[in-house]
Parts: sequence; structure tokens; C-alpha cells
Amino acid sequence: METVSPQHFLVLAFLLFAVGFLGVVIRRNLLLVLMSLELMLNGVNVALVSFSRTSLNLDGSLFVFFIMTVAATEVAVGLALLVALYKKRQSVFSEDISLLKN
Amino acid sequence: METYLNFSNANIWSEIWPELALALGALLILGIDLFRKSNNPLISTGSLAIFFQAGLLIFHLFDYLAWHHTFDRVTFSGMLKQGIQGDVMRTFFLLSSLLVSVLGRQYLKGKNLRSGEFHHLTMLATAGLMLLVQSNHFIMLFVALETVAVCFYTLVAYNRDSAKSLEAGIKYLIFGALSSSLLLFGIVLLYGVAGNPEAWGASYVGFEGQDPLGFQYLGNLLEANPDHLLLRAGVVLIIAGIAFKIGAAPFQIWVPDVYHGSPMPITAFLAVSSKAAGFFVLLNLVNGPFLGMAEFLMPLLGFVATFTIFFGNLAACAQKNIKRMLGLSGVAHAGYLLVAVMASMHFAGDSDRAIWVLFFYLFIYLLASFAVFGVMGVARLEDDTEHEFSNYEDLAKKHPWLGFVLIAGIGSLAGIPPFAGFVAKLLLISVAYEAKLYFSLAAMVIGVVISIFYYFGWMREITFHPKPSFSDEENEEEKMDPWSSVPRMGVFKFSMLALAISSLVLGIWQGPFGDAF
Amino acid sequence: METVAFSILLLPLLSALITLLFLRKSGNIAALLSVATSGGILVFALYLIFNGENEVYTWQTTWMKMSGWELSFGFLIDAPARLLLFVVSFVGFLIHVFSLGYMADDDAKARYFGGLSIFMFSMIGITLADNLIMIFVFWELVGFSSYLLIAHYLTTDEAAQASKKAFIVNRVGDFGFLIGIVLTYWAFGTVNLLELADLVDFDPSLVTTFLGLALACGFIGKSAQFPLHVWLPDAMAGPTPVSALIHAATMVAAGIYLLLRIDFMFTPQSLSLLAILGASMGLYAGFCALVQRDIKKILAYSTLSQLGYMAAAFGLGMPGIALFHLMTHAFFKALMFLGSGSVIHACHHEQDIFKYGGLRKKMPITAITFLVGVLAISGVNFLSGYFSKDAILLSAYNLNMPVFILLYAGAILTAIYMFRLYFITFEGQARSEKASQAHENGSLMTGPLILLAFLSIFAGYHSFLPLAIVESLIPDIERVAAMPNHLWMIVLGTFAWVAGVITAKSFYGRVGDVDPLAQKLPTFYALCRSKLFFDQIYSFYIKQIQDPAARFIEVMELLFISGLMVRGSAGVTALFALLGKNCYIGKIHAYAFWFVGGTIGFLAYALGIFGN
Amino acid sequence: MIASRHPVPAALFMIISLVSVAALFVLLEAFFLAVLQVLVYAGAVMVLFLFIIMLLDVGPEGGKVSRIKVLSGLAGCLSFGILVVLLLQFSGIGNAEVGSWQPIQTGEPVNGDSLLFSTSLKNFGYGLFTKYMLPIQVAGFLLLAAMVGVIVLSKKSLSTGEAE
Amino acid sequence: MNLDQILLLGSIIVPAFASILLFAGIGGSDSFAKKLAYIGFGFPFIAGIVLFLHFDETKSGYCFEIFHPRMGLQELKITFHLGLNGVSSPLFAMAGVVGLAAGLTAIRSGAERVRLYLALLLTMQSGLMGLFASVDLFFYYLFHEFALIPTFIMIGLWGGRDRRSVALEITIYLTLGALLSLGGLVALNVMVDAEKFDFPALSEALASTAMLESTQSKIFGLLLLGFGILVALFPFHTWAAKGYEAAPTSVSMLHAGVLKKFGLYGLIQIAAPLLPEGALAWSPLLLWLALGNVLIVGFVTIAQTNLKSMVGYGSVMHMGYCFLGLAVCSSLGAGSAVMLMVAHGLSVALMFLLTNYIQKRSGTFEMNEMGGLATKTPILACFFVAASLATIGLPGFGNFWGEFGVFLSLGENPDHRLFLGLAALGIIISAVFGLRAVAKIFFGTSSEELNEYEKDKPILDLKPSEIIPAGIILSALLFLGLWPRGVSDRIDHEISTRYEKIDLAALSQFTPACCLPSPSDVDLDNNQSSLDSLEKSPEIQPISDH
Repeated sequence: METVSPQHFLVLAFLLFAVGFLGVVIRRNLLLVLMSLELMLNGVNVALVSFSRTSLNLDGSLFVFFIMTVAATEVAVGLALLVALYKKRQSVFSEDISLLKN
Repeated sequence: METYLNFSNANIWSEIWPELALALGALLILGIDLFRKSNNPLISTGSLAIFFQAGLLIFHLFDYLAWHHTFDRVTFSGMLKQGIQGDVMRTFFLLSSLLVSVLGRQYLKGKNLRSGEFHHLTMLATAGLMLLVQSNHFIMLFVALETVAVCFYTLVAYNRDSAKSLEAGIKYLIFGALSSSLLLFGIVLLYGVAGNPEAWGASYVGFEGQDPLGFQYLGNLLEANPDHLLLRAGVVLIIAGIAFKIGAAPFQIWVPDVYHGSPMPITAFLAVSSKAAGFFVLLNLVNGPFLGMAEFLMPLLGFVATFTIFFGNLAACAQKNIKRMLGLSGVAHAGYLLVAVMASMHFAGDSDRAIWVLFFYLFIYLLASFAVFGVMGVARLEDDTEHEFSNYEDLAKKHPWLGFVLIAGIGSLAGIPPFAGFVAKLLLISVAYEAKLYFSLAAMVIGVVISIFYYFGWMREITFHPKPSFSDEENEEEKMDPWSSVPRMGVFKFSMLALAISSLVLGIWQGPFGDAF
Repeated sequence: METVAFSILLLPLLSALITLLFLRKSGNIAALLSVATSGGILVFALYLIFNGENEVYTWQTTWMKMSGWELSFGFLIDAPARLLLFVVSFVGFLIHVFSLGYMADDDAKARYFGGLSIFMFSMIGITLADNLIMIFVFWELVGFSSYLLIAHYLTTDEAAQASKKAFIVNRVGDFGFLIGIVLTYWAFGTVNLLELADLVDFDPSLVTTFLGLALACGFIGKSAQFPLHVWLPDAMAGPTPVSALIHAATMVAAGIYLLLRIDFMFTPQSLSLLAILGASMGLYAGFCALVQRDIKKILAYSTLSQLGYMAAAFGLGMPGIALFHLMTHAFFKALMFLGSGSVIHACHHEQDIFKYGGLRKKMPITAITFLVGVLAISGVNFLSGYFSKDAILLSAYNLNMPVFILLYAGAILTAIYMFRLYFITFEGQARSEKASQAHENGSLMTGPLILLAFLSIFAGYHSFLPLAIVESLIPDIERVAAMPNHLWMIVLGTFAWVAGVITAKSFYGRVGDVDPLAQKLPTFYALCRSKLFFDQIYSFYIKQIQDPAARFIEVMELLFISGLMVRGSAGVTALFALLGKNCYIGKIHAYAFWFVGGTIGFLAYALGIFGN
Repeated sequence: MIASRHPVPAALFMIISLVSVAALFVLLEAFFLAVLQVLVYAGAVMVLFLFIIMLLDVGPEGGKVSRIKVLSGLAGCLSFGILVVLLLQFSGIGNAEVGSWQPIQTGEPVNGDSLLFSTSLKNFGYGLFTKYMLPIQVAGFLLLAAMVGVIVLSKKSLSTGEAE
Repeated sequence: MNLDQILLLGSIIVPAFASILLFAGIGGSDSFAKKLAYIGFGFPFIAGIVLFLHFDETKSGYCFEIFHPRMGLQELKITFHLGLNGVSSPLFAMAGVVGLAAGLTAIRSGAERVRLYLALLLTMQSGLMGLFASVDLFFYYLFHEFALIPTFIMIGLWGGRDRRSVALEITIYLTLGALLSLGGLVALNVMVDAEKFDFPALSEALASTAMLESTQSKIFGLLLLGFGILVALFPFHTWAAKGYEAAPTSVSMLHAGVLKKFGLYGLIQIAAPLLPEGALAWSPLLLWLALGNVLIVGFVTIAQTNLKSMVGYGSVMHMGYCFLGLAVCSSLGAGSAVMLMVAHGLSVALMFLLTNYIQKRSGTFEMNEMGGLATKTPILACFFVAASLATIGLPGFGNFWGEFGVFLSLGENPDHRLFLGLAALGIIISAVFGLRAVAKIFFGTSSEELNEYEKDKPILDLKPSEIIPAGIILSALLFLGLWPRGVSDRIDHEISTRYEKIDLAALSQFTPACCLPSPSDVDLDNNQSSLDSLEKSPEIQPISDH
């Protein structure tokens, strides 16, 4: 009987990553862009854990821990930036945030 | 659990005393900023930071010259790999952060922003950079990288009263996060294969009990099977992640915007330290774990270098805004440096010349960039991100010393003798020759020629007084002179002149720098 | 001995230098200095000629050395050199003296006499040179000095044009000469005349027609032979004594001298070609001279024809005869030029012969001496011209009939236009008030005339002349003397000049201020005036071919090199620069696409899609 | 989640996906990480997101998104994903060891430099605080930096005179 | 360190020091600056003359050597090494002479911001002296840049029409050339492992281990391209006339006269002797390009009506002869090319100087708007006629010997005879434009524009302060013309030793038509064998593929 095999996890993880990437590309609301970035990191996490499980090696799981930390900090700083920016520009949409151009 | 004891015994904290000292110094500054009452400028956080880092730099130099560890040693149970190159880079970062503090002090005075956090973050970032270039393990690398990145996100947006600075911050953050997730993805792929190679059809090299995230083991693995697809994918993704850091095409796109928006000292910091760190990490990787894939990576890097050189120079030609132009020229310089990295790959092992040339170039680049950005920081514009060529009319006549420093900087960036940039480029060309990278070499030469266009255009503004046309005179009326408040003799002026003179002297007489370590 | 040679050579240079440096303002002193110099030259030259006891004297030192090529600066004083040295120094001296009078009221005397000195320097250099390169050096220098002297009246545009023309046309000749020298050097390994002669004796096959003709280009340019003859008539824009010295007596004759120096380099073909060339030149120039109104131009064309005679003589293999004619011609042509000079001077620079007339009564000495010259050139028996010219005719008659026919026609023509000149100028009534108030010049100008007249009467009797001078003529003259039908030639020669005199008298005995020939035979007259359209052709070349070509090439250069190559690359760069700049629209998403593209590209590379 | 234009439902979808990721961790026997996942992400991060959304009360994106961009983005990312899947296919996925789960050995948790997989929190902690001591410290400083950064960015800009 | 060495070093140091003083603004007054400039230009002149006289003609190799190993990049084996040899000493003296003339002109020129002007010119001067004095190739290049960069600034600051754009264009163009030649030098440095980066070391290293013919031709091509751009070889010549037209007089004098010799000097002194086979491989193309210089640029020169651009194009045209001399690949050609370089430098500088004088008097460069100046300014006319005749190549001036030698060397190889014929056309072309200029400017009647101009500004003849510089150069030219051995002997010594290999290679290509003993064919056969042994012997491992 066909059980869930590691590569299913991997495919899922990679698709998560891809979906996050897609979100970054198509979402114009920067909040959602940040979320998509989180999603990408999650995909990486899933992949890491499944790898670490299949290769019976703990380092990957430890790595996940660090990745979570980083993700949290990034979100924190990013949101702070967004708030500050919103105060200036009254918008979080990427098309309104294009002062810096050629 | 004595098995874990070996690990904790491996943590010899004295090995990283400069980093620790910097971090503690950062905390100290934060604390002083909290509890300081008096407005005595001598114990202002800025001057404290400068004193502290200068002292640290001197100590570290003493340490380096006294011990001069020539052998590489792995510490922190595989996290770090310390050696002479790491020491050199430490010196480099210390020097650059010291200069950033000098510039920052000057800048913050004018902008009337908080200085404590600025220096705190600068020093933290520097500590992170110093760890980054010594890291020997992907977790260490990632964490250090992120530390630096987070510090930079804040610093880029530090001038939070201007929307541009904030926008630069958000852009840098989004693309930084994107690239770091690419990097992670690559790491994961490598890790996955390294975990159990046979499962992924890779030939297993019997290193029982090696850390699958450590450079050592990965190096052996990649050398064993250089054309394994997953490994290749991982490697290119990691390189993509680093290409973002060094601003190499096609991940260079963020560079001008972020340079444009961020405060002047931070632009310099980005241009010098973060790029240098990226390059050194790349150097570590391609000469360490990725060496097995050299002939697979060489064409990729060659393409990237050529594309970067051409894109940077060409796009810079059309720029009116000087900060953007400098950003793009920085991209071009990244391209030149990539050529050096390729050369180091070409004769990895048998000679360190290419690496030394890379260091030399980076060092000269540091001198030049800080000179340029320092002088630009002096200018008082209504919006300090909008530096036009016209703001620099006749600077050499109005303030000769500023003009001299600026011209020395530009000349060194452009590689015009007698400035040191020329020697750096000469060395670069020679190693590229030895490595037979003729194609990249041609690209480099053409790029340099193109770059003369914009550098010379700027110099022309500084030195040649154009014939006054009516439009100019009309502008004179409402345009305030950006060079109204030029600092008196002080740390700033001293360091600026020191930079310019050193880049002039190094162009003529290299002395001890003239021979590789 | 070499000290004497050096002093001859350097004396005029020294005086020229002094004139240039110190005497620019004080013309009279310069003039005296220069005359004194020429006197000194004459003395030294005579010394050199007469105590050389008739042997070939050589002396040389290294002038320049460059990797195997060694150029020597040396003297070769043999018989022809002595002869030419004599002619140059003697005529030169006389003309210097004459110039004192002629240029008395010129305001640029210093320049004039300085130029004369430079000319003497370079001419003597040619005379004494012992190798081709040295000859070439002085060859250029005489060209330069003639350029300087033609341009003497430099405010007049024609002087400017003429000087330029003279120099450039000469350059065209030197172009061939230069190539000839270079090829000679690489063919023989030396350019020393004596060594060359020895080598040719050793192996005559070394000589090629091309080589000879290339070297002859120098002669063609310098002595204004076809097709490079156009500069000489224009060169008359210079002062008359200059025309006498440079463009009649010595410099143009230097071409013949060059041929003489390298006569062993010529193959029979090239010789016959030269003969035909010279003979036809003699005829052609005669026709041109027949219809000129400018007294100096007439003389110039007669010079051309006489040079043609010499060339023909050389071509017939009689270099000695050519030299003989060179000598006599130098005397009587210098005489006539100086005579015309004194006429012009007397008539306040009026040069149109139809504005003259009846000058015999007003200036008898000039008239008589001029007449002597005319007689001599038209070969009246027992004058100097008679001997040299009839020698040429005789040898032509015996060796090469077509050449003889040409030359004989030329001889008749010579008599005609010379007497035309004489009659119109000196006989009849004055046809302009300038002519009517003309009067004889001072002794400074008449003295040389008389001396030269004397010489042009008696210089033909070579056996009376000192052997040291005429030594080089003897062998060829004896060959001619040994030739058959002398009497027949005497008859023919006499007939020639008599016929000439009669025709000229009948035509030009009584003239108004228009040329009777123009009324009687207008088409023939027009044809001769046109000089076979050479000037038109050359000016057409310059105006319609050379300058447009230059402009065209300039435009091409602007278009392709500085336009397409330089600006084009700059434009392409600018285009790409704009492209690169326009990548930055400032939107995060536009930037994100770069990342997508980059990642996909990298991964594709990893997958080996780009063929790796 | 990325399909929805309005941030609030997007955030909710996000929470769902995060929780399900946690579930995956549980399936992979990484219980501690699953807990962390729920706590950190669902508990902290997403709450923060929702706070901000409410604070700024951003509406949905306008409909003026250019289709071509979306499509190209879609195409790009899908091709990216396909590339990855291809990679897996090429590189011998589905062979025996990968296809099956080995049991977790208990016993010596450390093998040379590498830590062996274990479900026990103790090993996790030991690993973190011995081998990864330095990264942990750096991560601490990382958090500090983030904190300072957030403060800098959100503190009121200081009035003149206070500047040194 | 004896007097000569001190002079040699001083000729570089003194101007540099003076310029530094001026830059730093020591001693405020302009008069002081001028005094300083007198010293700064006078010392190299004296040094040049003295060293020219002290030079030991009999020995080939370097005299007055100064060597300092620790100054320079050890990594690239660069050392600080000065010295003069037979080829460089005449050029060194020439640089001194032209420099003095240019300096005097500049001091009198009365440009605004004269201190800066003099400072830059002094920098240029020191660079020029150093360029010919340095044995080490890197310093040779570095000094060239020292001399080159001030020209850009000075064109930009004191230039004539559209100076800014011209300055930019010239900068980019010449930087390209400089970089390419630098690339060639670096290639030389990398491919040959000598212990020093100067000619003797390199040649001895190459003597021990030969270089592949292909490598040689690659490096030589690179050098040729780079140097060719700097010397305005035919397709790359357009910058020259434009730049000289825009540049102030002293700069044109120094650049066209001296600095432009840099490239040819490098090719003749270094590239061809080190890479004989490369030179031979490139010589056919080079012949055609040089011919393009002579004929095409010559015709362009004829078409010019602006005096200054005519002089500029003329100088470019005559560089073609130098290239021809190089291209024939024989010691005769190279030596004559060096002679021509010396004379050409002098004559071109003189031409630019006189052009400036004429412009000062007539207020224009348009030759059609002049005329009849000779009566008003006889001395100027005298100088100009002399200068243009010197450029034309009249005997008695140095140019003649150079050109004649080049023609002679062209005649040696039967395959080059065609080029001999075509190149000799150049003497006619240059006569055409030179004399046309003389006639238009000085002879004939003065044009009405000139009369207009003369109304408010009377035309005076040269002042003594103007005669002196011109006189210095002209006397040097005459010395060259009247006593060529003064220069040719030392050139001959040096070149014939340097070009032994190349002469042999050339001889091995064709059999000489002449029967004169050339310096090398006495021991032709055994050298011949040694030459082929270089190619075919297996034990000698070529460097180029390490």
C-alpha cells in the first residue's frame, strides 16, 4: 500500500517555496509580499526537516530553528519599515513606493 | 553527556576576541547613550565609537603583526576557520567601520538624527561581517549573514524622516530576504544530498561522522561527484544568493535604488564592507567546498562577470544622479572583482596571488570609495539623495582640499595613474592573464574605457569651469550653494586627507603592500 | 686640396648665413659680401682647376652610417667637374656683378643675394659630389634656392604660384630620381660614382633600362624636359639675373651634368629614348618660342630647346658634345638673358617685346652683345654655337636620321625666333614711351655683357681653351671630327641660319604692336600659343582631379572613420546605456522579475540546458 | 493565500498553511519544531501581521494589476517549480532508501561531528548549546539588532537640541 | 651616484617638484611661479644636452644607469631602473629641447590661471623625460600616463573650440589605446618569466627560452593596436588633428612633438626586438596601414584650409614614415625611423609654435584669410619656410635623413618595392600642402579680412622672446641635418645589436638583392642554424603555455 514517501514531502516543500516566490512576484501589497517570503522560508523548513529525517541527521532540524529566528526578525523589521513608510506615503502598495527610479 | 563536551571544549572564545570586543562595545555604546546626561562632545557616542574602534584596530593590528598566524585552524567545532586571510579581512572591516563612524558622525550632526543606535548597529554589523568571512559552516554562515543583513536593513532606512530612505530599506529588505531564501534553498539541496548520498545517486565518500553542513565534508562530496544535478542546483542557488550581496548581474538590480536612498555613510558601508564580505564568502566557497565544481562554475562566473561589467558601466553612463551612478559603477567593480575570483579558482592551491590581488583591490576600493562618499556627505543639499553633476561645479576652485580628495577618489576608482586604483587594475589584469581569462579580460578593458566616460564627466565638472550660459546663471539665483558648511580641521578632514594621500602614495610606491602575503 | 674644395663649398654658405643672421637690414653690404664671395669662388675654382694637373682627384669622409649603409661625403674632381666648375664660378661671378647694377634699387637685396649664395653653394655641391645621394642632397638644395629666388617678388601672386610650381614639379622629378637611387643602392651595394662605374664595367648586365630611366627622371625634372617642362617658363617671374644664372646657364644644365656623371647606367634603349625626347623638345620649344611676346619667355623656351639639343647629343652617345654645347650655351644664353635684363631694366620692367623697338640706337652695347648672342645660338659659322651645335647635328645625321630631322627643323626655328626677337626689340621704332626713353645701363651691367659676348664668340675654339677645362670634350669631339660628310653639314647649317634670318626679316622687319604671325596664320599661331595645352592639362589635373580627390577622401574619412567608427561606437554605447537606465522603473515587482529570471537561468545552467 | 487580494483572508489562509506545516513536522517526528512553528509563526508572527493590517487597515489591491505581469510571474514560478521537480526526478528520486523511512536509532546521539536525528528535546538542546553555541550567541545579537532596529524605525524623530 | 646620474634623475625630479610646489600653492605670486617654471623647464634641457654629449657612443647598452629594486611592485618584478641607451638618448635630448621651447611659450603665453597651467605642463615635462629615461617597462608606461593626463585637463581648461567635448573624446580614445598597450605589456610581463621587468632581463630570458610564434604575434598585435592608437596609426588617427586643433600651443607642441613618440619608441625599442617573429608576422598589415597614413592622411591634409589642423594632419602623415621604417623589420628601417622620430618631433613642435605666432598676428587659423605676411613679418616668414621645408624633408634638416633611410630600407626587400614607390609619393604630397600653406600665408597680396584685422591691431614681426624658442628648435633641426652622425652613430650601435635577431629572421625570409656586407650576414649561416634550432629543438619548452 502506497504510503507518504519522503519525496512527496520534498515536492510539497518545493511547491511551497515556488508558491511563495510567486506571491512575492505578483502581490503588490507589501504585507502580502512579506507573508510570501515567510511562506518560502516555510518551504525550506519542510524540506530541511524531511531531509534531516531521511538522513537521520539532526543538524538540519537545528538549522530550522535558526531559520525561524531569522524569519521572525525579518518580519519584525519589515513590518516596522512598512509602518514607517505608511506614515509617509499612506500606502503599502508597491506601485506607490517607487520614488527611487532612474 | 561527555560526547557533547568535545563540542563545548572546542569553543575557544579567545579566538574571536575582536568580534566579542566589538559586540560588547556596541552594547556599551547603547548603554552610554541611554544613561548619558552631559552634552560633552568628547564622550558623545560618535567620538566614543571612533576612539573605541580605532583602539581596537590598533590592537588587532598588533595582534596580527605579532602572531601572524600563517596556518589555518578550524575552531568552534567546525563553525569557523581562522587564518591569515580572515585576519586581513578583519582588519579591513575594522578600518571600514571606523571610517563609517567618522563619516556617520559628520553626517548625523547635519541630519540631527540619533547617533547611539547608528554606531551600535554599525559595530554589530561589523562583528557579523567578521564572523561571516571566517565561517566554515553553512549554519554559521547563514546566521552571520542574516545578522549583517538585519543591521543593514535598519541602517539603510536610518534616516527615517525621508521616504526615500525608508523605501530603500524596504526594497533592500525584500530582496535581501528573497536572496537569502534562495541561498537557503541551495543549502538545503546540498544538505539533502550530503545527508545520504547513495540515496540521491551520488557516490558516497566515506567520511563517517562528518557534518553534512560543514564545508569540509561538502567539499569532498562535490569533488567526488561534480556533475550531480541536485548538487549543481544547490551550488548555483547559493551563488545566486551571494551574487545578490555583491551586486552581480542578474541580481544587481537593487543596487542603485538602495544606494540612492540610503544615508551617505551607509552607502559607503554597503559599497565597501558588504560587498567585500560577499566577495570573501564567494572566495571561500569557490576555493573551498565548491572547488570540485570549478570547471562547471567557471563559465557561469565568466558570464556573470562579463554581464555585470557591461551592465554596470553602460547603465552608469546614462545616470544623472551621482549616487546611482556610483552604485552602478560599484556593480562594474564587482564584475572586475569576479574576474579575480575566477582567477583564484584557476590556480587554487598553487598560488595565493589572485586572492592577494583581490584583497589589494578591495583595500584600494575602500580608500577610494570612502574618500568619494565622504566628500559627497559634506554637500548640503535640500535632498541629500539627489546629487547632480551640477552640484559639483568648480569644487576644486571653491574648496581645493575637498576637490583634491574627491579627484583622488574618483581617479582611483577609475584606475587612472598615479592613483592606486591603477595599480590595482594592473594587478587584476596580470592575474587574469595568468589565468588565461582572455574573454573576461577583454570585457574588463572595454568596461574600463566606458567607465572613463562618466568618471571623467564628473571630474570635468569638478575641475573645468564651464562657460557660464544663461540657464546656469538663472539657476544660480535660487540654488543654494551645497558647499556652504565645510568642516574645519578635525578628525573628518584629517581622515579624508589621509585617504586621498594614501591612495595617491600607494599608486606610486606600494612598499610592503607590493608583495603578496 | 680638399681644403680648397671645402672652402669653395662653404664660402657661399657662410656668406648666406652671415647675410641671414646679421645683414638682413643692410642690403648693400650683403650684396658686396656676396659678390666678393663669388669672386673668391672663382679664384679658388681656377686654383682647383689648374693645379689639379688633370688627374681625377677624390676625397671622402663618412657623413652618415646606419647598419651597413654608409653614406660618404666626398669630392670627385675630374674633367667634367672642372668644366662645370669653371662655367658655374665664372658665369656666376659675372652675374653677381651684373646683379649689383640690376638690383640696385631693390628693397630686398639681402634676401636676393643670400639666395644667390645658397645657390652657388648647392650648385658647386652638385659639381663636386662623388656619390648619387650627395648629388641628390644638393639637387634638392638648388631646387630650394631656385624656389627662393623665383619667389623674390613675393607680393605678386604669379611669383608665388611660379615658385610653388617649380618646386613641386621638380619634386615629381626627384621622386623618380630618389627611387632610382634607392634601387641603384640595393642593386650595386654602393652609390659612389667611381665604384658604380667599375661595377658596371665588371658586369654590364647589372644595368637595367628601368634603373637608367628612373635616374633620368631627375634630369627631366631639373632641366625641364618633356613632360615636366612647364615650370621653366613660369620661373621667369623671378629677377632676370636669376633666370640667367639658374634657369639658363647652370642649374638646368645640371641635369645634363647628372646624365654625364652616370652615363654608364644607360642601356641603348634608354639612350635612344632620351635622344628622341630631347630632339622633339628642341622642336616643340622652338614652336612655343616663336609666338611668345614676353622677352624672357622667349629666351626660356629657347633654353628648353637647347637643353633638348644637349639631351639629344647625350642620347646619341656623345656626352662630350653635350657638355660642349652646355658650355657654349651657358655663355651665350647667359649673355642674352643679361642683355634682356639690361633691356628690361632700361625699360622699367617692361617685358613685352612688341612694346620695344629701336633700342639699338639707345643702348648700343646691349644691342651688339645681344646680337652676338643671337648669332651664336642660331649657329652662325665660326661662332661658339656653330661648333657645338653642328657637332650635334653631324653626329645625329650620321647616327640617327629621325633625330637629325627634328634637330635640323629646330635649328631653323631657332634662327627664326631669335632674329624675330632681335628685330622686334632692337630695330624699328620705339613702340612705347618706356622704350622711347630707355638708355644704356652702367658699366656694372655692360661689363659682364661684353665679357660674355667675347666668350660666346670664341668659346667654340676648344683647342685654344686650357686643357684642364675642356679635357672631357676632346674624345667625343675627335669622334665627331672623324665622322663623314662634314661639308654637307656646313652647307646645311649655313642654310639653316640664313633661311632663319631671311624669314625673320621678311616677317618681322616692320611690325606694329601685334604679332604678324597672328594675322597671317592665325590657326598655327593659336596652336603654338597653346603650347599643346600642357598647362591646361596640369591645371586641370590639379583643379579637377587632385583637389576634388583630396576633398573626397577627407569626406570619406569624416564619414567612415571618425563618423562610423568612432561616433558609431559611441552611439551604440549610448543606446545600451539608455536601455540599462530604463531598467530602473523603481517598482519592486519589475525588479523581482530579474530575480526570477536569474534564478531560472542559473538553475537551467545547472540542469545543463546551455549544453554543458 | 497568495491568490486573495484582500490581506485579511490572505493572512488567515497563511495561518492555515503554517499550521499544516506544523502538522507536517509532526508527521516527520520533529515534535519540538512543530511546537515552535505553531508558537512562533501562528502565535507571534501572524498576530503581528494581523495587528499591522488592522493598524493600517489596508484595503484590497485595486483591480489594475496588469494580467501580463501576473501571467509571466506565474509562468516564471511554475517553470521554477517544474525545474525543481525535474531536478528531483533526474537525481534518482524514488529509489529504495529514499522511498522508505528508516527507523530512528536510539543510543549514541553524536557521530563524530554530526548529530544523529532524535526526537528527544534533550539532544536538541544539547546540540544547540554545545555545538551551535556560537550561532546561538550570534542569533541573540541578531534579535538585539532587530529590536534596536524596530525601535529606531518607530521611535519619534528626536527634536532639535537633543542632538549631540 | 655621479653627476650624470644626478642630472638624469634631476631631469625628472626637478620639474615634478616644481609642479608640486605650484600645485600646493607655495609662494603666491605668479612671477615666482614663472621663475620656478624657468628652472623646471631649463633643467631638463640642460640635462638632456649634457647627457647627449656625455653619452658613450662606442658601447651599446645603457649609460648612467640608476637602479632601485625596492621601489615598485615586487609581485610583478617591477623595479625602478633609469638609464639611457643609443635610441633613447637622442629622444631624451629632443624632449628636453622641445620642453624648453614649449615651456618658454607657456610662460609667455599669459593664459589665465597661469600657475595651474605651468604646474600641469611641468608634470607633463617630467613625465616625458622619465618616459625616455626609464628602462623598466612599467615605469615607462607610468611616466607616459603622467604626461598624458595633463593634456586632457589642459585641453579641457585652456582649449579652443568645443574643448570640453574634444577633451572627453580624446580622453576616452587615448585611454583605450593606453589600456590596450598596458595589456600588451602585462602580457609580456606574464608570459616571460624574467627576474626584472626591463628590456635586458626580458631579452635574456627570451634568449634562454624562446616564445611561441603565435604568442609573439598575439602580444605584438596587442601592443601594435594600443601603441598604434596612441601614435595615430591610420584608422585610429582621427583624434589627433581634432585634439591638436583644440589644444593650447604648448600642449600641442609637447604632445605631437614628444609624447606621440611614446608608442613608436615602445614598438621599436622593446616590442620588435623582443618579439621578432611577431613583428614579422604583422609587418605586411602594418605596411598597408602606414601607407594609409602617408597617402590617405596626406590627401586629407591637402584638403585642409585651417592651418592648425593642417599641421596636425601633417604630423600624423609623417608618422606614417616612422611606421614604415618599423614595418620593414630591419635595423636600417628602425634606425631611420628613430632618426625621423627625433627630427619629426622637433619640426612638428616648431610648426605648432609658428602656427601660434601666425594666429597671434592674423587672428585666425584660416589660411584663406591671410596672405602677404612675408613683407610684414620677414623673420616669421623665414622661420615658417624653414619649418615647412623641414617637414617636407629638405636636405639640411634632420627629417631628410630619416625619410631617406626609410625609403632606402623599403628598397631592400623586393616585396617592399611597391611600397617604396607608393610611399615616395608622399614627398610630393607633403610638398604640395607645405608650399601651398607658405604661398597662401606669406606670399601674394594680403586678403581683405587680414586688412580688416590689421586696422585695429598692427602686425609686428617676432619679438626676441618669441624668436628664442623657435631658434632653439630650428638650430637643433639644422644640427641633425648637417651632422647626422651626431645621432645616427649611437642609434646604429644600439639598433644593430637589438635587431640582430630580427635581421636574421628577415634575411631568412628572402635572399638579399644586394651584395653589401650587412652587419649580420657575416656569420649568417651559423646564426641561421641557431635560429631554426630555436624553433624545432624539443628540449626548450616554450613559456607561453604554462
